[in-house]
Amino acid sequence: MKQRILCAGFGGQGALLIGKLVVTAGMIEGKHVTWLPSYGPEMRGGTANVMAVISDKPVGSPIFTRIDTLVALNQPSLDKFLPQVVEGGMVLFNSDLCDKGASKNGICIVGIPLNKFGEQVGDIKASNMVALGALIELTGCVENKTVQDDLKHMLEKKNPTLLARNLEALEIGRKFVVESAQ
Amino acid sequence: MKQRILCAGFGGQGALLIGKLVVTAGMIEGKHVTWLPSYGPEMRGGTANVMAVISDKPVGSPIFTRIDTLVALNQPSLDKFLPQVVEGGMVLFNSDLCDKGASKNGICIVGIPLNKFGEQVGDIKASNMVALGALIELTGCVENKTVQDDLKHMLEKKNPTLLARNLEALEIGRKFVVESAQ
Amino acid sequence: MVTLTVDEHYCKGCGLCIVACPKEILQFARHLNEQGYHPVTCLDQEACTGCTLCYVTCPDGAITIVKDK
Amino acid sequence: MVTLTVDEHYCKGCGLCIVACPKEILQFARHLNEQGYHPVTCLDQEACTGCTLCYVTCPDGAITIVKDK
Amino acid sequence: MGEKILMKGNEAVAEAAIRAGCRHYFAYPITPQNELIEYMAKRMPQVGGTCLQAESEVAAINMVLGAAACGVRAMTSSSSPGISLKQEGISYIAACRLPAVIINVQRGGPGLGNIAPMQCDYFQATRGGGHGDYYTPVLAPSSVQEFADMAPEAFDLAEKYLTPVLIFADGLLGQMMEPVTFEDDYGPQSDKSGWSLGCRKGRKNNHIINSLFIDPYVLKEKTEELFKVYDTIVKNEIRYEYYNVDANPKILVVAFGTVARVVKTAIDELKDQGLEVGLVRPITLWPFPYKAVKEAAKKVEKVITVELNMGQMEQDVRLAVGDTCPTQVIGKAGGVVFTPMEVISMLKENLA
Amino acid sequence: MGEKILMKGNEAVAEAAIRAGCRHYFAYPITPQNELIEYMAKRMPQVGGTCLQAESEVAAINMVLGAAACGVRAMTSSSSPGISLKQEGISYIAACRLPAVIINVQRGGPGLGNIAPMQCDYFQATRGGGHGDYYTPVLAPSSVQEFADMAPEAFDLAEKYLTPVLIFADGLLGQMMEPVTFEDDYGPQSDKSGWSLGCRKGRKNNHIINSLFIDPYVLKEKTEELFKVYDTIVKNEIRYEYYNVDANPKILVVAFGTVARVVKTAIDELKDQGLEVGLVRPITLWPFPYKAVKEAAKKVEKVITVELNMGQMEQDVRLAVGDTCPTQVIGKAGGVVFTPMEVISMLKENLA
Amino acid sequence: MKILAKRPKGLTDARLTYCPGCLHGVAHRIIGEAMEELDIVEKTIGIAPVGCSVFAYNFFACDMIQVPHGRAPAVATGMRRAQPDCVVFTYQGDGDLAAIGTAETVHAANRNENISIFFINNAIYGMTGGQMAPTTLPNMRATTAPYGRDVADMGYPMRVCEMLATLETPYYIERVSLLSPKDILKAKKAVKKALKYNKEKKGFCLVEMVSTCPTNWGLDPLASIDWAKKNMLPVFPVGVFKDEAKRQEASK
Amino acid sequence: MKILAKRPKGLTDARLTYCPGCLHGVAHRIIGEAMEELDIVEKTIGIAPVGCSVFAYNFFACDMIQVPHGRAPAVATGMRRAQPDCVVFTYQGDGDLAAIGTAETVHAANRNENISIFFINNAIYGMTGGQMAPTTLPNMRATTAPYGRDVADMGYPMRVCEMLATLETPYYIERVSLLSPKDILKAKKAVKKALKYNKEKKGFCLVEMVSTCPTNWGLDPLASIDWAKKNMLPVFPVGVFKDEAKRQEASK
Ligand SMILES: Cc1ncc(C[n+]2csc(CCOP(=O)(O)OP(=O)(O)O)c2C)c(N)n1
Ligand SMILES: Cc1ncc(C[n+]2csc(CCOP(=O)(O)OP(=O)(O)O)c2C)c(N)n1
Ligand code: SF4
Ligand code: SF4
Ligand code: SF4
Ligand code: SF4
Ligand code: SF4
Ligand code: SF4
Ligand SMILES: [Mg+2]
Ligand SMILES: [Mg+2]
Repeated sequence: MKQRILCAGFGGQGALLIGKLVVTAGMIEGKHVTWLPSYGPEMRGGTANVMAVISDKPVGSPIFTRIDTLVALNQPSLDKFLPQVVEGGMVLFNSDLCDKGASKNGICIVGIPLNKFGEQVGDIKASNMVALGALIELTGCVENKTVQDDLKHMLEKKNPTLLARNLEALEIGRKFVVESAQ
Repeated sequence: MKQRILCAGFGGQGALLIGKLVVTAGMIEGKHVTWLPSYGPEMRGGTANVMAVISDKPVGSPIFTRIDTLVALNQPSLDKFLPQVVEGGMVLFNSDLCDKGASKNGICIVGIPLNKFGEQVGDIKASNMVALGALIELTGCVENKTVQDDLKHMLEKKNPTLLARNLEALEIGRKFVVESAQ
Repeated sequence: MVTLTVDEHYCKGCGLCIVACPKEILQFARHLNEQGYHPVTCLDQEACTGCTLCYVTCPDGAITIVKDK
Repeated sequence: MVTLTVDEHYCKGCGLCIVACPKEILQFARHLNEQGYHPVTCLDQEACTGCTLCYVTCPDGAITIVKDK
Repeated sequence: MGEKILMKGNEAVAEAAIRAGCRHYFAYPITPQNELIEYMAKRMPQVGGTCLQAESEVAAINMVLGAAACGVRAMTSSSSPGISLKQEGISYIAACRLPAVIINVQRGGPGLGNIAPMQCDYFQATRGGGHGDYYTPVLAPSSVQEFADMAPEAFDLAEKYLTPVLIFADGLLGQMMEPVTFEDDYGPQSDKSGWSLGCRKGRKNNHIINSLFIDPYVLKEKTEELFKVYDTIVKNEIRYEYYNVDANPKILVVAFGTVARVVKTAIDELKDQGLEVGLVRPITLWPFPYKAVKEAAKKVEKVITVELNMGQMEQDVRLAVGDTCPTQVIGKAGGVVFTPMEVISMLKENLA
Repeated sequence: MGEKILMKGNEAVAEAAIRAGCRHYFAYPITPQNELIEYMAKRMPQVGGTCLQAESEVAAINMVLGAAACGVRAMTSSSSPGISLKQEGISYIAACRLPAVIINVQRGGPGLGNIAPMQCDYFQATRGGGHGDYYTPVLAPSSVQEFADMAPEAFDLAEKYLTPVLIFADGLLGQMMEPVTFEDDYGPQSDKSGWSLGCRKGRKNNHIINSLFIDPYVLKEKTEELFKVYDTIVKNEIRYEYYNVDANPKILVVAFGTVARVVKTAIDELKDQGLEVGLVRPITLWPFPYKAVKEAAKKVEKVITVELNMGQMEQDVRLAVGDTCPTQVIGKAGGVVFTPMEVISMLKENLA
Repeated sequence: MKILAKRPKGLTDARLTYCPGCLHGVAHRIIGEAMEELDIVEKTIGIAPVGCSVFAYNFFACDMIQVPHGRAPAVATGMRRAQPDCVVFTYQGDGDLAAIGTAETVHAANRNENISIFFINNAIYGMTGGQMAPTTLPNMRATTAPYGRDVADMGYPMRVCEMLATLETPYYIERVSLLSPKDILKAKKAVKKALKYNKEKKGFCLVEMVSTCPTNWGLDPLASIDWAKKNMLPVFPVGVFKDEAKRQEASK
Repeated sequence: MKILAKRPKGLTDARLTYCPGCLHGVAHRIIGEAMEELDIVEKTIGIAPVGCSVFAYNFFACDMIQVPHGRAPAVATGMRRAQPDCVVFTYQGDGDLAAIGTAETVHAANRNENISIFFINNAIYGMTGGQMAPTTLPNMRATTAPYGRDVADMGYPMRVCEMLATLETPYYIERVSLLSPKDILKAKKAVKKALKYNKEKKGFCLVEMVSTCPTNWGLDPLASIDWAKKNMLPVFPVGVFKDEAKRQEASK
């Protein structure tokens, strides 16, 4: 098993964190993982993306040009990376910010209103957690519970409100995928 | 013909100038020449020496460890370089500053009271000119006249007094050698 | 009459001009420009005195002010 | 009585001490030391007041001044 | 051995250095090594150590010189242009026989270049970019764990041989997160009281550290001493990894660091396709594993050097291989990291 | 061609640079190159030029960068530690594609070393001691006349290829006096108005000089362009001298600069004794005359590199010779210049 | 029709790459205006540093060069001697000028090089992500001063104008602020004066501009300006530290 | 028997390598005396620069190191943080400190590093044979200013104490002279004060000593001192530029 996940969005949308939480869960589950951000000289917004790999075997290159699963938080990211998604791959995109949508043969594409859901749990910043929930459900690359436990471990004491919101967002994402699959 | 001349003394005694004037004359006479000072990090007196080569053929190494002619303006220089003088070589030393003198088989050694002669022409600084006159006479590596003309060329306008003194010193050195050879 | 234009190509929606305007006639537009910012627009061109304070504060050279004689 | 010694090993014959001495009792020696300098000597130990001015000016730490009680 | 933590290479090597007893770190910010200085800025005060942001890279390397001369484990880090500025200082540290660790998280060059991962400072690293006859051991990690492990290793080497040691990473290794574990204790530091400054306590003679030897014969002697040490390093400290070299490959690849990872993926995929390619991964770039490359080269038809530059290590590979078999270099400038696919297709061309 | 003048190498190269149209010289004092800056300080005001003593070598190389960007012939000089400090700047000049001349009057290293003549910055000079993928042409004189001639030559090369050019001398060449003659006029400078800054006069678009290429693909392209230029330099500009290579020697020596002179004397004396030794003297160290060495090596039993360091050029010689015949290096550290006698006896050992 | 205000000819058409509300843009604009008004765009060479303004070579309409971190004053020295009839300016951040470039700044000032230095003081390393600068305020946080700048260990904010003003030779040194329209108009005057002095070959001019870095300060543009007014100006008071023209006039 | 004056324990027995009458020797001796009197020879680390005093590692009896040209303050910074209980001093010439070492000097001062800098100002590069220093006087000749220092082109002599005194943090800055026995005694007091402050971990101290270079000035020792009195002291007036201890006392 090897999952090459690329998460991309505007700076501040939390694409990097999605990647980090998913590989952390992978690590906790004993898998081999790498996480590689694109890093720019500019501190000033722009786009940010991260390449995350979760694998049963040691990860050779942390860089890949063929994507198993793409999480696109905005239209430019979707446009840029969709061509790299492999056949049989999956795409999750923020339908609130991608008016044009996307289509490609042989690929499972899911649009999800991340901004709306984010606002729904009380903070648009939580929309990346929605995406994370969806990503996990969609790929099954790590257990939902691992991510939940990890979040609890990190936030239980420090910020229980945030924890609750994140767990809720996670669940919304998961449910959305489950339901849209039906 | 190849003459490897080493001139050495305390800083300020003018050893380097002896070498420079003799190779300049060599150059004027169409010979191949090199002039290489020992250079130290210290601006502070100490000893100074120069390796001068005058040759019919292009000069390979400007550095040599076998000396044809040594001009030693003080005892340490004499002590240091005498062993390097080749058989059939010549040594000219300042008998005013070399109490111990020198001796070595197969070598022509001439002691000459440079300080005294220098004072005699009115400036102890001119004693290197005395040595130069002696050196030329001793080795015949360049013509006396070439050196005289060169000095005239340099000093005639700028400093006729100095020129006169230098020419006088040169002549004293030459004569000394001629006479001591007799 | 004074005409004030904000070039959306340049505007980054920093809002500095809004605060600088003594007439309080500048406001963010609803839409996003191609950089992803809400550009500024002038709500009331007639009220604009042409004092240029908005231009002076704008870090992105987005503002042009012209006076018709 | 004050005894002043100039260590010839160190002295470079710069002459600064000679000028510094208010008693004018320091002078160059005739001979050269192993560095090739004329070292300084004291012409008149008895006249030395032990004021240490010579020591203070000496750049080469060549001077020692001792007082016998 | 502690638990696994997900960390950036820049942070992991900093943490490992601290656990190896480094309490004196001096550096100047530069991308893509900033997480290193920032991590140090946070952690050093917690362990009573010094993290000082110097006024420049030149100052930083000289602060390291000063601290190292006092017998403490001292370290600096930078990226390519900053490392260029440190060359005079590194030459002095080598000449003074002081142990110190220098990390280069390479970026694109020459000039300001860019901040993409590259290996284009190979020559500078392996052939003493500073003046004079000297070398520095160069350790080239290819994973975050290895990057971290090299901190204690570099300090040990530095102290064993009294030499600056370079850890030679790149932006990718610095920025990438991987799980990493640390030892709680990396073993003791060597006793430096025999030569270090300032801890005199009862010692009679004063210690002097110096690299000026005006007399050419003395400098000659000192340099020969230094090169005896280098001989020992060459004898004892060469490190490399063989990968699939036993599988009777037709082609041998030589690659290090980030690139070696990519090549490994390519080799695995080719193996699945029934094609065998071997890899020698130099872990020490100086001393270079000439013999290991030579031995492996004897059994193959061709040796290909793959590196993220226009061809630098390939000189060492050619020096190793000689006329044993043909060699080739696949280099790439600008920081466009090879993809496994790319390497696979290039290797296939050669296997055809 | 003017009359013969007896001059130090440091002075002769300065005079030649001025006659070649150099009017902008920036440097910082250091032995054994001080006569160069001092000569410039005297002469530049006489010809309406600038000789500026910079606050440091780092500043000096950046002043050169600025002047060169304005299209004038700009030069700096230093000695080993100072050249180390210039590495960042040289890398920038190479990346910005600016013509400039840098003189290294080498001394002993590493560290402060000493001021004796050495060749121990060979690696730094030939393999871009700064960061990134770049080279600089390196001219190595072996007499005062050649040292002087290389100033106009270096400027011409620099302008032809838009690259910094290094003149690689040593303390002996700098300090030695030999007769030297100068051309009155070294030919015209190239037209730089197409890219230089500040002489805009009517030009519409502004000129930009830059070495930052954030996009890896752009930096890749720029670097490949640079290396195309290097390919041309390698094709057109390799210079070397054969000495006694036609005499069917058993042994071939490779040596450059000061050392080559000594070797020539040794070869002459051996010839008198009926023993034949050949010499290849690389005049450009980069690009290195690999083919010339290889060709000459084919006819001999052994190739011996003689250099004033612990063995640096010998790598290039081995790269050239491959397994054609055995190679050996005779190096010497500290600045103890080989004597002809010494070389003769070493060669005799090998001839026995 | 009369143009009251318009992007100046001293700037190119390129969109600036600075963060929203970053005052680097204001500094650029007033320099661009001054060049236009003095009609020197065609005879000016600008030097971009390493820092957020590294891309300034794309923004100014004059000839431009990008140079090593901190070395702009040395590069400018080489330029103004190669092209004495040009106006040469450097544009430098506080890290570039007051840390790694200290020696080059001090000595260019001391040689009274006929150049203008525009020094943007935002008390932080913007480009590299918020590390401490020589001008970072006491107790202010930066990524390399995560517990706040400890003056005892890391020094007090460096006041470059005050320091350089002790030198005998520099011609004109002023600190201005970019924190209000009024301040900006004053800053513009200072910038123009500097370039004018350079055009007249008077010598070394330095204009320090108290600026902001909303991104690395973690504040929105407006808040960053308020913060700067409250915290930066007391440590970096605006004022003329040296103006030889004024002095010479007064002494007449 | 009472010893009134004797080569101090802070110096080794080695003969100094300076030229006859060079005041580097005086500076050495008073530092040696101060170390002896403060009983810190065993806990002091001295840093030799590149310059005529490069060999200082052979002359001081404390632990010594020789470091790259101009970088002594950075090396000292590393040392004092590695050995906080030691006294660390640098010994630097005007080229070393005020040219190539400008940035290191300014920033060590600004960080208030607990080190002493002894700065020997002889207005020339001694070691390398008489090139111009940042402190070379107007119109004074040097091998790189063969027509005399042209202030318009090469700048005015840099006054380091005056410049550093504008910084907030440094603890103690004084300029003294070595040009007469009286001056030397005062200089000795300053040196001792600096080392004492360091012993007490007060912070950055710098003592500039107006000195001579008979060899490169082309004057005999006595004449060089007279020349310095006449020409150097007016440009480099002696005095205390900063003394936090005094200030704190006064403000009590
Ligand atoms: C030699 C060198 N060292 C370090 C860097 C990394 N670097 C780039 S910009 C910068 C500091 C930028 O800060 P500042 O000068 O204040 O400009 P700002 O971005 O705040 O405008 C640094 C350290 C570099 N490019 N080169
Ligand atoms: C990097 C470097 N640049 C230059 C030199 C050459 N150098 C040695 S000493 C010196 C200047 C000495 O002058 P100063 O500091 O005034 O000391 P002084 O000899 O006058 O006491 C220079 C330029 C060097 N050794 N290293
Ligand atoms: S010109 Fe003045 S009144 Fe008009 S919008 Fe701008 S700030 Fe407001
Ligand atoms: S100041 Fe300029 S960039 Fe900012 S909102 Fe106003 S017009 Fe837009
Ligand atoms: S101690 Fe005083 S009186 Fe005695 S010799 Fe010295 S200076 Fe003269
Ligand atoms: S001052 Fe010292 S060195 Fe000079 S002459 Fe007197 S004793 Fe000798
Ligand atoms: S990081 Fe700071 S200084 Fe740089 S552009 Fe953004 S706000 Fe401006
Ligand atoms: S050269 Fe000058 S400073 Fe150096 S030792 Fe001699 S007199 Fe003193
Ligand atoms: Mg800044
Ligand atoms: Mg000096």
